[in-house]
Amino acid sequence: MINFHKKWIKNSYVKIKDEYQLLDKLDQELGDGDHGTTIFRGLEHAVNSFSSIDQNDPIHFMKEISKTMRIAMGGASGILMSIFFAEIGNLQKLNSSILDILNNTIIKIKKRGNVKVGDKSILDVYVPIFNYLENNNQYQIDNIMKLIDDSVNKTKIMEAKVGRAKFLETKGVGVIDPGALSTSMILKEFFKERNNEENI
Amino acid sequence: MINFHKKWIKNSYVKIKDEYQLLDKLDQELGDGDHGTTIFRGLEHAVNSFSSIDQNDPIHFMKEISKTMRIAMGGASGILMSIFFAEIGNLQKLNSSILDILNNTIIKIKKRGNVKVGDKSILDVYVPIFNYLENNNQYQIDNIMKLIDDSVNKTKIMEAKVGRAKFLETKGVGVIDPGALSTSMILKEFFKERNNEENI
Amino acid sequence: MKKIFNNKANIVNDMLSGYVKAHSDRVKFSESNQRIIIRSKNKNINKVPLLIGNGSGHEPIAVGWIGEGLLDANIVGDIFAAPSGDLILEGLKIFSDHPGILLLISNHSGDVMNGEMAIELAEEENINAKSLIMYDDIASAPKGKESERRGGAGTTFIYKIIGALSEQSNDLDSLLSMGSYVRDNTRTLSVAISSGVSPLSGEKIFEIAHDEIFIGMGVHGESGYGRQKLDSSENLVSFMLEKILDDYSFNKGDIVIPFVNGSGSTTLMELLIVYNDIEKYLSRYNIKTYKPLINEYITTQDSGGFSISLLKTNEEMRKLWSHPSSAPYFHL
Amino acid sequence: MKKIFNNKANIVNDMLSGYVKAHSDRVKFSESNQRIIIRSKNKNINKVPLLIGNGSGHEPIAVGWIGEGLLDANIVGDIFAAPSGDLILEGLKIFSDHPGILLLISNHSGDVMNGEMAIELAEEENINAKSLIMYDDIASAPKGKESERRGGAGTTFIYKIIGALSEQSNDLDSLLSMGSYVRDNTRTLSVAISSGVSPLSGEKIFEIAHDEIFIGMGVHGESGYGRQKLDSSENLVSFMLEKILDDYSFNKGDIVIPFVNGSGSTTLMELLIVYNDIEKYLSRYNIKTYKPLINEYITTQDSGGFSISLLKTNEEMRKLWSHPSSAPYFHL
Ligand SMILES: Nc1ncnc2c1ncn2[C@@H]1O[C@H](COP(=O)(O)OP(=O)(O)O)[C@@H](O)[C@H]1O
Ligand SMILES: Nc1ncnc2c1ncn2[C@@H]1O[C@H](COP(=O)(O)OP(=O)(O)O)[C@@H](O)[C@H]1O
Ligand SMILES: [Mg+2]
Ligand SMILES: [Mg+2]
Ligand SMILES: [Mg+2]
Ligand SMILES: [Mg+2]
Repeated sequence: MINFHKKWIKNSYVKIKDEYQLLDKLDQELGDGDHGTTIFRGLEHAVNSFSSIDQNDPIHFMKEISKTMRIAMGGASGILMSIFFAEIGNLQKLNSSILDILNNTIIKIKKRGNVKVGDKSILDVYVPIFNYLENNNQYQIDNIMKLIDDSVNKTKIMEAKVGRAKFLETKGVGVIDPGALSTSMILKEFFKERNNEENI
Repeated sequence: MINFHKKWIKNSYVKIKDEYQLLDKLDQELGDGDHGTTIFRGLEHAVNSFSSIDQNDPIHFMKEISKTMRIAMGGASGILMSIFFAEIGNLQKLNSSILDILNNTIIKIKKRGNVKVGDKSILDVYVPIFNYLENNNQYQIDNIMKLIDDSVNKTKIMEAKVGRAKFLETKGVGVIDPGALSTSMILKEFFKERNNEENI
Repeated sequence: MKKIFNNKANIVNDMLSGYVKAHSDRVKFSESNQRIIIRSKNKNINKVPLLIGNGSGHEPIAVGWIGEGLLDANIVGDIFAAPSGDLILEGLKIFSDHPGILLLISNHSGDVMNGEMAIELAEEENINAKSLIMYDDIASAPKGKESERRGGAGTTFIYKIIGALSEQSNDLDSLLSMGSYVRDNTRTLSVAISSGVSPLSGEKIFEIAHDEIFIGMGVHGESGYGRQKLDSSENLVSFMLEKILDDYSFNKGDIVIPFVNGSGSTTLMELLIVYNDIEKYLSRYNIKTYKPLINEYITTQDSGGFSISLLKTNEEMRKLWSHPSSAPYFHL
Repeated sequence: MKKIFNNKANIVNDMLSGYVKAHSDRVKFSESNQRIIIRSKNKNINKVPLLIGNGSGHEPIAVGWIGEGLLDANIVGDIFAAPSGDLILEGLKIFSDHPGILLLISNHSGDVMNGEMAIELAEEENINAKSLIMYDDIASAPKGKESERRGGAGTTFIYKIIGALSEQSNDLDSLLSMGSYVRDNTRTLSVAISSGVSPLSGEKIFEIAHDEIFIGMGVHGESGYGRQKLDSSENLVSFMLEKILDDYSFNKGDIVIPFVNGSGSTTLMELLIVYNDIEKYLSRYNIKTYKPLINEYITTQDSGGFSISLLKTNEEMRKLWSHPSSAPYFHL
C-alpha cells in the first residue's frame, strides 16, 4: 500500500508544481497570495521525507507525512489539508472503502476549521464526493473527476464565511477558492492513481 | 529708495512664483528638487515681512530682509543668495554705482561657498555682470539682460564643483544650474525696475 | 521584485540568523528548533512565560519583542503563515517546568487553529498551558461581535502589559484576566494607503488606486470600511477616531494610551503628524493621553498606511506599560 | 502624492508638534523658537551640550535623538534644507552658560555653511562654541580626500559616543578629539534601491530602473560608484564590505560596531538578512562585532535601500556606545 501512497503524493506534487502559480493568483484575490506556494512547499517536504520514514505501517507512514506537511505549510491550510493525509493511512487495501476516511476527514475539518458546507473552503470539495460515494457503491472514474471539478467551480459563487476571504468587500464572490482547487487536484490524483493500479 | 527695494523684491517674488516649478525640476536633476520651492518661500517671507520692518534706513531694511530670507530658505541657497540682498541696502540712490555691491557680494559668496567662477553656481551669474559693469560706465538695459541670460546658459555645460550636483555621475553637465537661473531672474528684475524708475 | 535577500526559501532562516547574531546578549535559538527564538537568559522558573506563534513578514513583531518584561519565546512561521501546532507545542514544552504557560493568539484563522491544536496537545502531555485570543480591529466585525474581530496592532498593549506583569511572579489566571481586560479596553482602526510587495510572489499584496485609501483593511489586504479618497491627516484622524469612539466608551477624563503603528513605508514624519492630530482630537473630548507608542511595529513589508489604537487605562495598566523591557525592537 | 499631512507648508511644524506632545517627558520646544527642540530636563550646567542643525525629512535623525546620553538640542530645518545660521545661533545661545558647546555638522554644503556662520556669530558674542565636521561616506570622495566626503549614516557613532562622553563632564576639547577619533575610524557605504517621494514636489527624488541598484548614492540621490544590477544580499554585502575594507584598515582581531541603516521602505526583514551576511563576511576575516545597530535611523522618506557603516573600536568607545540613552528614537 505504501507504494500507492507514495505514488499518489508524488503525482500530487508534480501537479501542484505545475499549478502553484495559479493557486497563488487565486489566493492573491481572496487572501494573502501564498496558497500555491504553501501547498507546494508542503508536498515538496512530504516527497523529500519518504526515505526517512519507516515504510512498514501505512498508518504511521501517513501520520508522519501529514505532520511533515503541516509543519512545512503552517497557516490555515497546513493544519486543515494535512487531515486527509493522516486519515488516508487507514486505507489498508486498494479496494477498501474510502467512505470512513472521507467521513473522518470531514468531521475533523469541520471541528478544527469551525466551517460548514457552503462556506467556500476545502470542505466544499470533500463533502460532495463523500455524498456521491455514500450513494454509489460502484463509481466511474470519469464521474468522480467531473464531480470534483463541478464542486470546485461551485465555490466560485459562494460567499466566504471562513479564512481571509470573509473579510473582503466582495466576500470572494466570483473567484474560485484556492484551497478547494488544490484539494481537488490532490483528490483527482488520488482517484486517478487508484484507477491505474486497479487496472494493472 | 526703500520703495524701489520693495518693488524689486515684489517683482522678483511674482516672477519666481511663476517659475518655481521649473527651478524645482532643474534641482531634481542636479540636487534634491527643492530650489524653486526654497527661493519662493524666501521671497514670500520677505514680501510678508515688509510692514514689520522699520522703513527709514535702507541698510537696516535690507539686512532684515536678507535675514528673513536666509531663515526662511535655509540650505545652501539661503545663506548664499541672501548675501546680495544685504549688500543692496548700500544702494542709497537709484543712480549710484552697483559695482561695490556686486564686488562685495562676490567676495562673500566666494568665501562662504568656497567656490570659484566656473564651478556651476550662482557665482557664474554675478561675476560676468560685475566684469561688464566694471568695463562699461554706461549700460544698455538690453545688453545687461542678454548678458545675464548668456551667463545662465553657460552653466549648462559646466561641471559642478560645489553643491549637491558635484556628486552626480554627470557632474550636472547638460543641465542649467537652478541657483544660477533663480539668481538671474532676481537680477533681471533688479535692472528692469531700475530702468523703469529712471525713465519715470 | 526589489528586495534584498538570498534564496527565497531561506528568507526567514537568514533573517532569524541575523537577528540572533545581532542581539545575542538578549535572544537565542532554542536548542531543539531554529524557528523558536527564546531569551538568552531564561525567565525565573517560578514565573509564567509568555509565548506567541505568528507568520513572518511583519517584523519587528513578534520576534523583536523577546526580552525581559516582554515575550519569552516566539515561534516563527513562514512568511504570512502561522507556524503549525506541532511547532508551537515544541515551544510550549521548553517551559514545561514553569507553573503555567500563556500562549497569546492573534485572532486570525491559521493562528487560532494552530494555537488551539498546540494547547490540546500540551494538555495531553499534562503541560499547564492556556491561550488568550486577542482581537481589537473594529473594522472586521460589528459591535457586539467583538470576539470575531481580527487581531490588529492594539494587541501590542496586551503583550507589553502582561509581559511586565509576568515578571512579578503572577499566576497564569491573573495574566489571563489582565490580558482579557486589556483586550476589552482596546480598539484599533487602520488605513491602507499603498500595497507592499510580497516576497513570496514578488507581486503587490493588494490593489489600490493612486488617489484612494482604504479604511479598515487587514494586514494582508482584507477589507474593512471600504475605499475613500486620500484626505488630510486631520480629516482622516477625525474619521477614524469617530469610529473608535462610537465603538467603545472612551470618556471625558479617561487616560488612554495611543499607539500609531506604521505599516512599512509610511514615514515617521507622517506618523508624528497623525499623532499631533490625534492629540488635538482627544483633547477636544477631554481625553488624556499617556506615553504613546509611535513607530513601525507591525508591518506588512513595504505597505503604506498606519493604524490608530487606543487603550483605556487604569493606573496598574499604565505602570505596567511603562515598565522597562529589554526586547531589541520594542521601545517606548 | 500619497502622503499623510495637512498643509504642505506646515509639515515640519505639525511633525514637531506631534513629537513634542508624544514625548513631553523627554523633549520640549525651546522657549524662543519652535524649530529648536531641547531636552525637557536640561543638562547639568557644568557639562558640554551637543547640538546639531539639519534638514527635515530624514526622521528619526536627529530630532529623535534628543535625550540624556545623546543630543541636547536639534535645530530643525525645512524639508531637505539645513537651518540657517541665524537659527543655529539661537540654539547655541540657549547654552551660553555652559563651559563650552559642541555643534556637530554633517558634511553637506548647506549644513557646513550655515553651521560655520553660526559658530562665527557665536564667537562674536563670546560664546565658546566649536564645531565638528562629520564625514564617512567612502563613495563621495576618494581615499586621501576623506575630509571632502559627505556625512552618512556612520556619523551616528559620533552622536552616540560623544553624547555619552558629554554626560561625564568632559571639556569641549576632549569631546572634539574623541569625536574626530570616532570619525576617522568610521567608514560607510550605501546602496539605493528605489526612490522615495519628496513631500515638497510630490515627485520621486531620483530615477532608477526596475532591476537596478545604485551603490554609494547620497541621501538625496547624489551619485557614487554607479549603477549595478540587483543582486543577492550576499553578493551585495561582499561588494560593499570589500570597498570598505579597501578604504580603511579593519584588521584581524579588530572589534567593529556595524550599523545597518534602512533608508525608509526597506524592511527590517531585509536589514537582518543583510546583517547576517555582514557577520559571515567579517568572521571570514576574523573581525569581531560588538552591539550592532540595525533599523531605520536616517531615512529619505520612503526610499528603498540601506547603508553599511563600520566603526573600528577601542574599549572606551564600546563602553560609551552601550551607555544608556533616553532619546525617544535611538535604541541599541
Ligand atoms: N476555517 C477554515 N475552514 C476550512 N478551510 C479553510 C479555513 N480557513 C482557510 N481555509 C482554506 O485555506 C485556504 C487558504 O490557504 P492558505 O492561503 O494556504 O492559508 P493562509 O490563509 O494561512 O494564507 C482557503 O482557500 C480555504 O480553502
Ligand atoms: N558652495 C556653493 N557656492 C555657490 N553656490 C552654491 C553652493 N552650493 C550650492 N550653491 C547653489 O545653490 C543651488 C541649490 O540651492 P538649493 O536647492 O536651494 O539648496 P540645497 O542644495 O540646500 O537644497 C545650486 O544650484 C547652486 O547654485
Ligand atoms: Mg494564503
Ligand atoms: Mg536643493
Ligand atoms: Mg498565508
Ligand atoms: Mg534642499
